[in-house]
Amino acid sequence: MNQPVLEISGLSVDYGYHDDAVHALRDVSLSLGRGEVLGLAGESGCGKSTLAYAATRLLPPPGLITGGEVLFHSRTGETLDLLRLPDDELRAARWDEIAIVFQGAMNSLNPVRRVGRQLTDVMAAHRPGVPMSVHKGRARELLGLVGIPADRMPAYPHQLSGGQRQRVMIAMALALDPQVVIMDEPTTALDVVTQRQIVERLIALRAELGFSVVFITHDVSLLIEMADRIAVMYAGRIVEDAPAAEIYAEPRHPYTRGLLGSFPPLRGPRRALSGIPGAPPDLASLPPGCAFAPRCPHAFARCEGERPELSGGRRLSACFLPADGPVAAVQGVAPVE
Amino acid sequence: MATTTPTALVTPRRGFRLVLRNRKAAAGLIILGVFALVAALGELIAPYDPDALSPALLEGPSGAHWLGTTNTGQDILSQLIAGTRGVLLVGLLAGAIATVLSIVVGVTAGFVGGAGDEALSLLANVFLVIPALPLIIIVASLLPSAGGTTVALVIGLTGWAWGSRILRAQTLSLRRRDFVQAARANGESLWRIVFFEILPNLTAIIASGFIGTVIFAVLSQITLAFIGVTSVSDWNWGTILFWAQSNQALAQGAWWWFVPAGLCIALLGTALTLVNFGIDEFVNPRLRTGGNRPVKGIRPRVGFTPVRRKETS
Amino acid sequence: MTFLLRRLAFYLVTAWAAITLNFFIPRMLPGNPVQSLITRYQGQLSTDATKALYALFGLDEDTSLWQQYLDYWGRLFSGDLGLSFTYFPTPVAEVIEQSLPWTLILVGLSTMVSFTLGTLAGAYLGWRRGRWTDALLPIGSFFSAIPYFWLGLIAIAVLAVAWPLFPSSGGWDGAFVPSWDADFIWSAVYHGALPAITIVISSIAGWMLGMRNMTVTVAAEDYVTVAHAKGLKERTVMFAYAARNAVLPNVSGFALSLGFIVGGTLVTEIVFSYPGIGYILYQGVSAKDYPLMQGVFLIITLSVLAANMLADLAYALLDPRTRQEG
Amino acid sequence: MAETPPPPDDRVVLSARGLTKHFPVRKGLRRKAVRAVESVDLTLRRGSVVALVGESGSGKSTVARLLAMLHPATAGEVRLRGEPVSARFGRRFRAYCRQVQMIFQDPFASLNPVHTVRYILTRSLRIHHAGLSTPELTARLAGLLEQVHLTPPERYLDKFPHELSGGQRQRVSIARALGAGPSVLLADEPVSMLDVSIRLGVLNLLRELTTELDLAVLYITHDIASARYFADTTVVMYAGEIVESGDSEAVTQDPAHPYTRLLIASAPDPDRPGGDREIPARGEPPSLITPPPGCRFHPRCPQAMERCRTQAPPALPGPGGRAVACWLYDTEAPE
Amino acid sequence: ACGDGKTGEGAGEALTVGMPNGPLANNSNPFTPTSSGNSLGYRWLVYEPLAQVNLIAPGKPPTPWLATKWTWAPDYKKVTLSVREGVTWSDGKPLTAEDVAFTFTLLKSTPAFNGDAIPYEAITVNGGDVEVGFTASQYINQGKILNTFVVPKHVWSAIADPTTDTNQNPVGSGPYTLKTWTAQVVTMAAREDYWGGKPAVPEVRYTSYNDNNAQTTALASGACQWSFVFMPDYQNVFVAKDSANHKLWFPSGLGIHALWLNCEGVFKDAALRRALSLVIDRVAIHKQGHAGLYPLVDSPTGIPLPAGEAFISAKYQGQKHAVDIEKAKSILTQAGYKLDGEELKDPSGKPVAFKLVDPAGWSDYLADLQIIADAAKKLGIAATVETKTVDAWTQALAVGDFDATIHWTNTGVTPWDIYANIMDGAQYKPLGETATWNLGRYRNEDATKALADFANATGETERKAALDLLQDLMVEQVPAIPLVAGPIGGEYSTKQWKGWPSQDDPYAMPQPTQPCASQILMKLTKA
Ligand SMILES: Nc1ncnc2c1ncn2[C@@H]1O[C@H](COP(=O)(O)OP(=O)(O)OP(=O)(O)O)[C@@H](O)[C@H]1O
Ligand SMILES: Nc1ncnc2c1ncn2[C@@H]1O[C@H](COP(=O)(O)OP(=O)(O)OP(=O)(O)O)[C@@H](O)[C@H]1O
Ligand SMILES: [Mg+2]
Ligand SMILES: [Mg+2]
Repeated sequence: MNQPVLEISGLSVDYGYHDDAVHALRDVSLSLGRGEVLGLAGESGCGKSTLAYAATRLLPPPGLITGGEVLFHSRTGETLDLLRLPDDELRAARWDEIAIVFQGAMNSLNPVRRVGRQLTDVMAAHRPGVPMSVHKGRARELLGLVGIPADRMPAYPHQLSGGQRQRVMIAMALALDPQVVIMDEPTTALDVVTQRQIVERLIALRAELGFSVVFITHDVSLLIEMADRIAVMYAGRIVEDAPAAEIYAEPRHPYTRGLLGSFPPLRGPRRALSGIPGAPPDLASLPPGCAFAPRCPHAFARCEGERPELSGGRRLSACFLPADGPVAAVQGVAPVE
Repeated sequence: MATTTPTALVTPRRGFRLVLRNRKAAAGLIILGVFALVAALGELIAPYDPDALSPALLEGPSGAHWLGTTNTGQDILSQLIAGTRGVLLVGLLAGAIATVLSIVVGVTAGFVGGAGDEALSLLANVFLVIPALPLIIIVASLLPSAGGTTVALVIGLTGWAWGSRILRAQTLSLRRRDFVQAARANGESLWRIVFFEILPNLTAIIASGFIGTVIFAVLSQITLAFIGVTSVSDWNWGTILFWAQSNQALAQGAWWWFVPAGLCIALLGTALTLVNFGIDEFVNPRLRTGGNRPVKGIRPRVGFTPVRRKETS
Repeated sequence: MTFLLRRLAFYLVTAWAAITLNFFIPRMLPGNPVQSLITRYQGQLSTDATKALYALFGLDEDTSLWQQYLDYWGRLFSGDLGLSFTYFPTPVAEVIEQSLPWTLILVGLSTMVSFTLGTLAGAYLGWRRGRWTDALLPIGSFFSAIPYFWLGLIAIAVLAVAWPLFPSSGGWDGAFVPSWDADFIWSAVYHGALPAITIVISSIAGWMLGMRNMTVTVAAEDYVTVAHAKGLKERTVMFAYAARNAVLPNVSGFALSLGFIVGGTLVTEIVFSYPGIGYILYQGVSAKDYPLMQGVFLIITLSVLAANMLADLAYALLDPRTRQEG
Repeated sequence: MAETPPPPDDRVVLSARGLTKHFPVRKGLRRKAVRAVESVDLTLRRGSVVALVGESGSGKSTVARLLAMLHPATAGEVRLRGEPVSARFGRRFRAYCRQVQMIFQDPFASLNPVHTVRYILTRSLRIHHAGLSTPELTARLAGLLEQVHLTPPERYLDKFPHELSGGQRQRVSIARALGAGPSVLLADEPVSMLDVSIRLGVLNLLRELTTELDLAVLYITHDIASARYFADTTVVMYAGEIVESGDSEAVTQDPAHPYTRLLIASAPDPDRPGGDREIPARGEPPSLITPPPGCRFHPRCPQAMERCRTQAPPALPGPGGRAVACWLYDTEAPE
Repeated sequence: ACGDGKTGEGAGEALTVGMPNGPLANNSNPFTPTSSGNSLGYRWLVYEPLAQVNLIAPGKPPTPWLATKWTWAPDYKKVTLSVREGVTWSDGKPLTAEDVAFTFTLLKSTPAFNGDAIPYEAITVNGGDVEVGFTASQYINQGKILNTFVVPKHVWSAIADPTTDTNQNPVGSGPYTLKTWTAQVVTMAAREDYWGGKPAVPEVRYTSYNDNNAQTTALASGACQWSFVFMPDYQNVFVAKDSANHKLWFPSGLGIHALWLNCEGVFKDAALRRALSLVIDRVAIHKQGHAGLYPLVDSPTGIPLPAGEAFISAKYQGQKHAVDIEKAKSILTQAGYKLDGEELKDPSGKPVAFKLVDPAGWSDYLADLQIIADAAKKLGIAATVETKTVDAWTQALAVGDFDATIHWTNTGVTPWDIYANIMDGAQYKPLGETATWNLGRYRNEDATKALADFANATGETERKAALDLLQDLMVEQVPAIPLVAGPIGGEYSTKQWKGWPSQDDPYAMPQPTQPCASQILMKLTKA
């Protein structure tokens, strides 16, 4: 985990090409260690998907990358600057090195192509010269890996259930033995039973194959359970980045706290839920200071005028509050009754 | 916050502004405006009485007759100007009739479902199956005199089937939308659901269908006038072409008699199509070519996001 | 299966309704074939002939409309379309048989060419959205808004008369008798070239614009982005993912337009003196030739229905989602 | 959240007995049916919240729509204060709507994008309270919005749904339902699409309304933890049938039915003891067209017995006064 | 098109005849007006008339053809025909009097074929002669009877129902036989054994174009060499393309196009009719409305010249119609009309206005109407042009629901057809009832009597007196306003073949669909 595979630094993204553009990502830096599961959390619309797409230049129009770098360090020691690669090299690197499972598997599979074809065509594109029969064998193997009988190869996407489709996508992501797998909310819209099946399969495969995972969701409880490290985003920035257990035990950023205080625990004593007051910010016109300040219970004058930087060594957070000041004080996982 | 606004479900008010902001649609609207103005002013700006004969027989464009004259010495520019009103009125009237019919049939079919749907779909299908132009010719000859209104009526009465099919499909999907169910659960009556919940959501499709029908009506009207089925006593561009053709203007080398009317039709059609682009792009935000100004150095592409580094971010 | 049976029943009812309309609409027309014939000759045929013509056409007996309708169905089931008035006493079937192939070949081929080219161009334009190629859209819409006859006549004036590259009329060179020999076929192709080109020019833009919009819509679908993310070749993404899905809505439009071929060619045939069924129908209409109108309408109705069924089938073939399992 | 004593029976507002819904579908040659809901009994009482949980496609929304009379039921009956209801159109349906209102699952889909908040709420008031004068109406509108904490009302009245956040929309939906002055609220996954933070606000609001207005609420959700927090009773559905029902705390903390256990074990939970990661069951949800014979859960059940394959278990009394549809709780038959 | 310089068999030699009649069906039944044989006119190359009647010179005796001689009974109730000898059918069998008698019998017994409604009586064969009797005087129909074509008995007697036979292998006595029939081109091959000798033109191709434009284009390019088609500015469009060879001649017979006035409606008053007639410029109508192709009718009697030269009464000999607005105005003033500012008011003070109506799409008539409306305005009459569908127009005319309209008259070998069509009281029907002729509802006992007298008279003087009276009525009462004559014309090219009928050699009608087609083809020689 000491040597990163993916290093994102200063990444900024706009939607729109003009002055009225939405600045969806601002100066985001993040690194992903080898073999690590990095959870990316944050409320809806804070830019999680944007980050995933921008890292591989897959943002649809009117997306525009306005700055930053995405460096990929391969196992062989080369370093690729993904944002500067020419088209064909980027094409070659995609999926081979970094695979993505997109939000909503329903739409990720071409509805008019057989699942098997969609699995083999990516192999054929990256491994030309290898006979088709080999690809087919591999595709069967992959489906087995995610628990789908190999005889579903000739099925069309609509003939599979949502969970099955999601697993096909995961199988596809692993087809070329990539080093990084980015998963954008792979389990929303699935019920908890299926969700758990998929997540557990993924963790097992990670252990087996040794790839790194970026796992995006706004379901914090799921992340805490499965991720090694969690980065929390708010309004296009990362506000906290720390190991999962530590974030849960001791959140530093008031937003993270609010997040953790918003979901009821399934087990254990009932506790009061704090929630986060106010509404999410408008990305097109953010306040000059800390974006969370208007909703923050601890905001003070400085927060309004100045923007806190992400800092703090191993446990990064972007807040002017002292690391164990008021936050610790309001930390009220206090049992009710 | 809403990253996925369902298509076609944007408020009309905002929609109109969006359509206007679209450059293609704006160009179309400007051309339409010019035609509308000419149609409204008509005789006022026509240099001559379009019917008046003169001794200048079949003369090419000149200072006196900007677009030349016919073989009986009538001024072609005046005919063109006088004909604009007929073309626009028939197009709009036919479009309106067909649109109303397609709404009535399509929305009802989509909304009631079951046997009523089958029957109405059948009706629409029969109208689709019977070829439009011959049907129009037949119906036009059913009536004693095929003047502008008649033609509009006939085109309107025969040209609604396509639109109704599309509206039916849309209504079917809208009917299942939660907000319709919600209105029902809230206790709204059926007719209110149809008129206040479903119809407003079809505005863009209806508008686009209306414009499509207007184009169809204009072309049909002109074709009918050209083959001499309809009355040639009211001036429209088709009548000009009819006279040009029956006097073999092209064979006589009198291009000025034949070409301008055709270009006007094409221009009007283009303008309408451009407006339709605007509506399409509004209904389907994916068709929008981001923003209204082109941006140098940025080529929006699916699959390869452009990178434009600003030194400061 | 029930699905297919229901579709079939639907088509049968549509066919019945259309054919019934086809029977009644012409009869609602004022005037009659004899009067039309006399009028057409404008004095060259003496009015004394009126009585003779009534006798000739067998219109001197009175049968109720209902009886005629029953007779019509009776004859239809025995494959008899009756005798045409315009071409009396040629059977309607013969008139149709003689003109239909020309229409089918000319308009059928040009529709297919226009569909194929338009679809390909549309896919390309949609794919290359946001570049200079977008300027082709207004140009395309201009061409699609030109009245067809106008384009045809200008084409004749320029390419057949002023600069005689093409023949101006007819389906083949009068020196030949239709047969399957190379000369005749070449002559037919040569005569068909100009009408075909004009049809393609005026209809290609419609397909192009539709396909372009669909491609743009589909290109923004997640599975296309996934295809990019998979690092597939651009061509593969464009054809196998974007165009393949974008073409689906065009397919039913195409099938429907195939059905309209039979009826929609009137203007082409007038302008190019082409021996097709559209003009026959036009003549039938102006001559109050009920049997001929009915016959042609029947053909059109059946072909549109057949095209619709084909579209249903093609759609099911192309789009696995509509296929039923089990 | 203080424990309330078990409410007496005169608090029952809406009850369903043997509610069944089969959706006809065509598959291949034969007509078949999706057996979406099979003989469901449900009781809603004033001032209390009943949570309905279960996996995707288990028929939860269908139950809600059946209760709202939006679908005709295949079998079974719905009683409002003991009176059977049947009207699906016209005045009598409207009268029913006044009593029973539904909040739809998706806040993005259930508000017509072309109408303003004012229109939506005005309609709800006008339908059910004929003859309101304009000042009265204005006052009522403001009251509704305040009730759902959309204050100041003027800021929201003339907004279109797309100008509101998800949580705000959800609250407009609730206001619309409240506008009718109902005694029963059917809330179908009112928070599934929302962020954790907004989610909390909506749920607190619902709870508040239940106590303040003495409403009966059916709360459908995937989020079992929230059921624990907000509902008095929790009902678990699997493949169209109720498999377990009882006090929320009991059902979530000590699930009795094997499916409920699977469900609770699968729910993400940061507090989960490290070793407890083993999931008791695997496999795919069953087809509702040809549901498995006997207990519908038996193919996935780790404790399935021979009897489960053939006989469907009735609701049996389980631990803590719960009803559990599982042969494991059959005390009569020795096994 | 026909022969774009490409050579089929004998193509260089072939004469291409075109007609703008649209698609055809394979039907060579000469009796049905709907057959391609009739529509294109090639039936006349197969079936020949008893005599060639020249409608453009009705005063001249017909040219004997299959009959070498004919004698009319003085009361015109019987004709004796001597059948030409040595004529063979194209299948080699001889043509006899039996065939002629069979043909007349066929016409008599088949009302569907008796298009001229001739009241046949006894038909007898007398050696080489055939005697045909009639129930009434056939003076006015003599041309039609002599124009009867003859069909072979041995073929036609075997046909079960001649009315529904398409006669796809016609057997006739004419100079050509049908070689091939295709929808676009009908090819006729010259007969070696034709009684008049082998024709010089070895092959004649009949082509049908879909409209006048296509036909004109073909004529102009030389692709087609003989036709009868309306073309605007023929000089420019056709003749100028090859002025040495491209010729056209549009003579007329005794049939006209006139402006019919509703004598029981707006035009009850003869003064108004006369005044209107006086302001209409016939030359403008001839030139602008009909592109100079429909012959000018400038005799005030409405009889086209020179065809009707022999019939014009002494009184109107040499008289020409001329526009005279002043005279028209004075006629109106005398009759009590008043010009109120720009508006003409009738004696009762009502403004005079009328509608001119003709079918939509009939561009020449409509152009005429424009000219007429323009002229009427000069009298202060508000005239408007309206169009109806053909059927609505036909219907309106039949019941008299119109003010004024352009319509044609029948063509005959005497002016009787013209006058009878316009003013025959025997054909009078009150407004609202369906009339075939006398569409203007003109009622005049003298006219009715004169028309009957002319048809039934046995002596020339009686006829002359009757016709003179009719001409007087026409000029003074103006029951309709004659505009142009019905042309029996043709465009042809002398590039390959010469010998066409022309102004200088008016031996036959130049229209290819007339019976004289065989007569013309026998005259053609290589240019
Ligand atoms: N095409 C676009 N034009 C303008 N703004 C956009 C566009 N796409 C996304 N955005 C904005 O960018 C921001 C980030 O969006 P993104 O999809 O990355 O959010 P997310 O964190 O993935 O949310 P979710 O949890 O809902 O998936 C949002 O505020 C969104 O409104
Ligand atoms: N109109 C319908 N026609 C056919 N089948 C239907 C229809 N509506 C629902 N179903 C089926 O009925 C079953 C139950 O659906 P329902 O929507 O009630 O599930 P749910 O429990 O609400 O699921 P979710 O949690 O995903 O909302 C599903 O299998 C669904 O496919
Ligand atoms: Mg996202
Ligand atoms: Mg649901």
